[in-house]
Amino acid sequence: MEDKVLIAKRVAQELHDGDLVNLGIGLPTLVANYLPHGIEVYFQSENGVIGMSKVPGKGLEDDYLIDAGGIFVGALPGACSLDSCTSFSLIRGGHLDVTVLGGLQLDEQGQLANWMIPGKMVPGMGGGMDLATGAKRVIVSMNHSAKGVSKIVKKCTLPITSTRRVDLVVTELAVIEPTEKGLVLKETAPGVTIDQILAATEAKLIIPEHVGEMSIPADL
Amino acid sequence: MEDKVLIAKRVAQELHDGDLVNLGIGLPTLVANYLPHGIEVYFQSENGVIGMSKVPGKGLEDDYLIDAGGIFVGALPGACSLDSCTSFSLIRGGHLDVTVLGGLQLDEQGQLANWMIPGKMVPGMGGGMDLATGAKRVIVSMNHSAKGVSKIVKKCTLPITSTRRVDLVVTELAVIEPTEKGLVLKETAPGVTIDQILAATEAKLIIPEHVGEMSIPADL
Amino acid sequence: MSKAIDVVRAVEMVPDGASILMGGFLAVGTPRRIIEEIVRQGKKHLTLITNDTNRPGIGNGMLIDAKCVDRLIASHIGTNPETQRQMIAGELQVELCPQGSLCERIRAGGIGLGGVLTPTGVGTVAAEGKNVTTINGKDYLIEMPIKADFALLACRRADYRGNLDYSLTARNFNPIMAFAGATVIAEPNEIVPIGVIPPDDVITPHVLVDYIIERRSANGR
Amino acid sequence: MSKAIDVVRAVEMVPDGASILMGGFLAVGTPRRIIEEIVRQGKKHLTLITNDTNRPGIGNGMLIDAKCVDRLIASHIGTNPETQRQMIAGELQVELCPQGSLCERIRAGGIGLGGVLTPTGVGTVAAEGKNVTTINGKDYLIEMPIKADFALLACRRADYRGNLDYSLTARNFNPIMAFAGATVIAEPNEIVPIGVIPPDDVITPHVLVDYIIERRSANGR
Repeated sequence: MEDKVLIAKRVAQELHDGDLVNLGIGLPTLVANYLPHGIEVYFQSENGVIGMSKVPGKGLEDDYLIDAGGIFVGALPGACSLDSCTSFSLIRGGHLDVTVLGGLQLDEQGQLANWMIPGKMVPGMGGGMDLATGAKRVIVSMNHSAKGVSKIVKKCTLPITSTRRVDLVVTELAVIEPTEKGLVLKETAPGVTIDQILAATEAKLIIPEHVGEMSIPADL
Repeated sequence: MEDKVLIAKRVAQELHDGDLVNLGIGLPTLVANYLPHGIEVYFQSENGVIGMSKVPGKGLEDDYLIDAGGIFVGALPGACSLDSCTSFSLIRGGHLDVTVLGGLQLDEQGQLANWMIPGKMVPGMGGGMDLATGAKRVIVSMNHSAKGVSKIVKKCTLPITSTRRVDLVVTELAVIEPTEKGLVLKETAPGVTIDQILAATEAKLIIPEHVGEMSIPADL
Repeated sequence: MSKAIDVVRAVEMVPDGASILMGGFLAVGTPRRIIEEIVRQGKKHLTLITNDTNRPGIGNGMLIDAKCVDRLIASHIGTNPETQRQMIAGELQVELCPQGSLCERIRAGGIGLGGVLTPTGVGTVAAEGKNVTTINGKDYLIEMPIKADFALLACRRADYRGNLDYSLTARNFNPIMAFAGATVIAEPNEIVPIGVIPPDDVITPHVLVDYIIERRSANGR
Repeated sequence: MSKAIDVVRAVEMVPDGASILMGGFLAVGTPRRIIEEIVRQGKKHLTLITNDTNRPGIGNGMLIDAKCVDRLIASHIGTNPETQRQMIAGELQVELCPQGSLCERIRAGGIGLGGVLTPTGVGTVAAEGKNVTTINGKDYLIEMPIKADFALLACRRADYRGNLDYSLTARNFNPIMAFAGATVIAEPNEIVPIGVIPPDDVITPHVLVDYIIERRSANGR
């Protein structure tokens, strides 16, 4: 299984029936493809819609319906339109059940850096700071390393997105839960050993007595 | 002419075509009956409608359309519904052209007291403080005196509604403009002398060289 | 899972001592069946946050009559002599708040702001006990956010999923309060299939609504 | 008096150096005819407050290409390399603001609040140079209100009087900005008779709208 597919499938297991969910641009977007059977979740795009779907067929695009990445999307029955202020009121007021964000770095305090590389990439934070600060549950989905360098670090060297501790991190190697005491290794990816994870991780990981293996339903 | 009719007719002369107007409960409500010919103004009721009118006939009341005094009203074509937050956003953001408020006292600083008499009447300020503070133009319409006691006073003894200086005061005796220098007598009511006004007023009035007489179009 | 709930069971969820945001302006846009059921179940010691208490015997005035409420935050109580009587007698604690500030405080509570910086009330008795801050030479009161255990709303229509719309002045505080209640219960005049309220006409998105009060028999059916 | 105005005359009202709030998210809900006319008239030294600058050649990206803008307040410029180039070259002053805070700042400007107390951005570079206040043990940034000389909006329909509605994600910043521009100009896709937009479906009330851009020929008529 491709790394990003594994990550998306594992993150999807975190969603529950009825959840309002916002998926960041890039890797997080894939999560929508692997929803567990029998649950209904509502996807928000922060530019103003709840109930986003794929465009059901070529030529059916609506000029006035895009996602936050600027891609044409569709909407399901029961969708609703929101102005930007109301959309962010949901995000900032704790009404968004889950946001899945990409990451550049995640540190031992559970703080995320995902929006800028000084002197190199200054795109602006868009809605990222609001999502990372306001969502009920923040899940980071990202590759464990970039060009051989661990993205799970002792302390973020890149500008952080929020001081808020994220709730879960899913990489192609591991599921990690940031806690008050530090980063706890919760699950290993199929075929990956704890030692391999430790070797690939700059941050200190707390290894509990039982570390499970990522479980992905076979039919997904 | 009845005092309150005179006051309402004179206040109505202050409205301009296209104005968004909020009329307080009681005497101010009468203003809607005497609009100058050829102008269209839009009446807001702060409980959530722009374009309020009278109910056009008995039996046509809508259970869900009342004014801020709880009276059934109608609406004109082009009306719009507002939630309370949006309605007060118009008021507080300076988008309301004119509010006409009743008064208990008005003092030399142009400050209005109109919402409570300690130990006697504590109804709550409702939207009064927002209107008196936020409207572009605040016009006070009230009787000059109550039980022989001037309501135009040196300094309000009742709790004020706002520190903001109101823009105009219309009574059955006079039109008075509060300014930085004090209360300026602008007009006398028909048949009323300046001396009569001075005798009926506790506050110091500035009498300019020319004081006009209230002019009400004959056909109103 | 259906959000429909019987009004009796809905009100059974509200414990004595709960804080309640209640929509409505002079009983228009007020959840009447919920109010009647709160009275019937004899709830006590409630904190009620609402614009006004209407008149005795009508709308949320019934909650005052039945002494369900220990603490009231409102902008206006002038239409209800019983509210004033209980306040003066010390039976009911009343906090009066300018109506626009009340809106903004509830909004702030519902969307996670730390407070509201408002010019309304500065220099008046409404400022007593509150902090004032000066920004660019102008004074603003810092008004505190309001949240509650429940938001009890009235609406025109709810679709099966809980999207809501409203009629004219019955909208009032309801959409704002939908953000600020930990549990949100809406009492619709009509329940309609998904799609009957088009996306652009939804005022309160379904994700804010936890329960919809079940239909009451109409049309003899 | 009709609010209809030709796009050329509308843009002639905008002086060089003006501040402009412009609706739109990645060119959806952006007033395209107004933008093209600003470029054609060669406006200079504008302050532009908008969510993003889209891509070169499209939407408000055209204003960046044509160097109409000296100062930009936005939440995201990652889609427009020309904006980034001008920023790095010192030709364009850019203030980046979290999108939700940008919404609230514009709202605060439009409705007379002194600022916004927001948790978003606390402890990040977005907090640099800003005051922090602590309320009930939690830190909040004090973000300043935003107003502008003009709000240039796009909408689905305007009725003769200026009531506006919007389509799906083309709504975005437009309704908020309608409160915060000293002069508000809306570019509708359609102009419709009064009453076509029912009271409960009006999103932007006509009293906020000063001008409506006149129809462009359609249907060959």
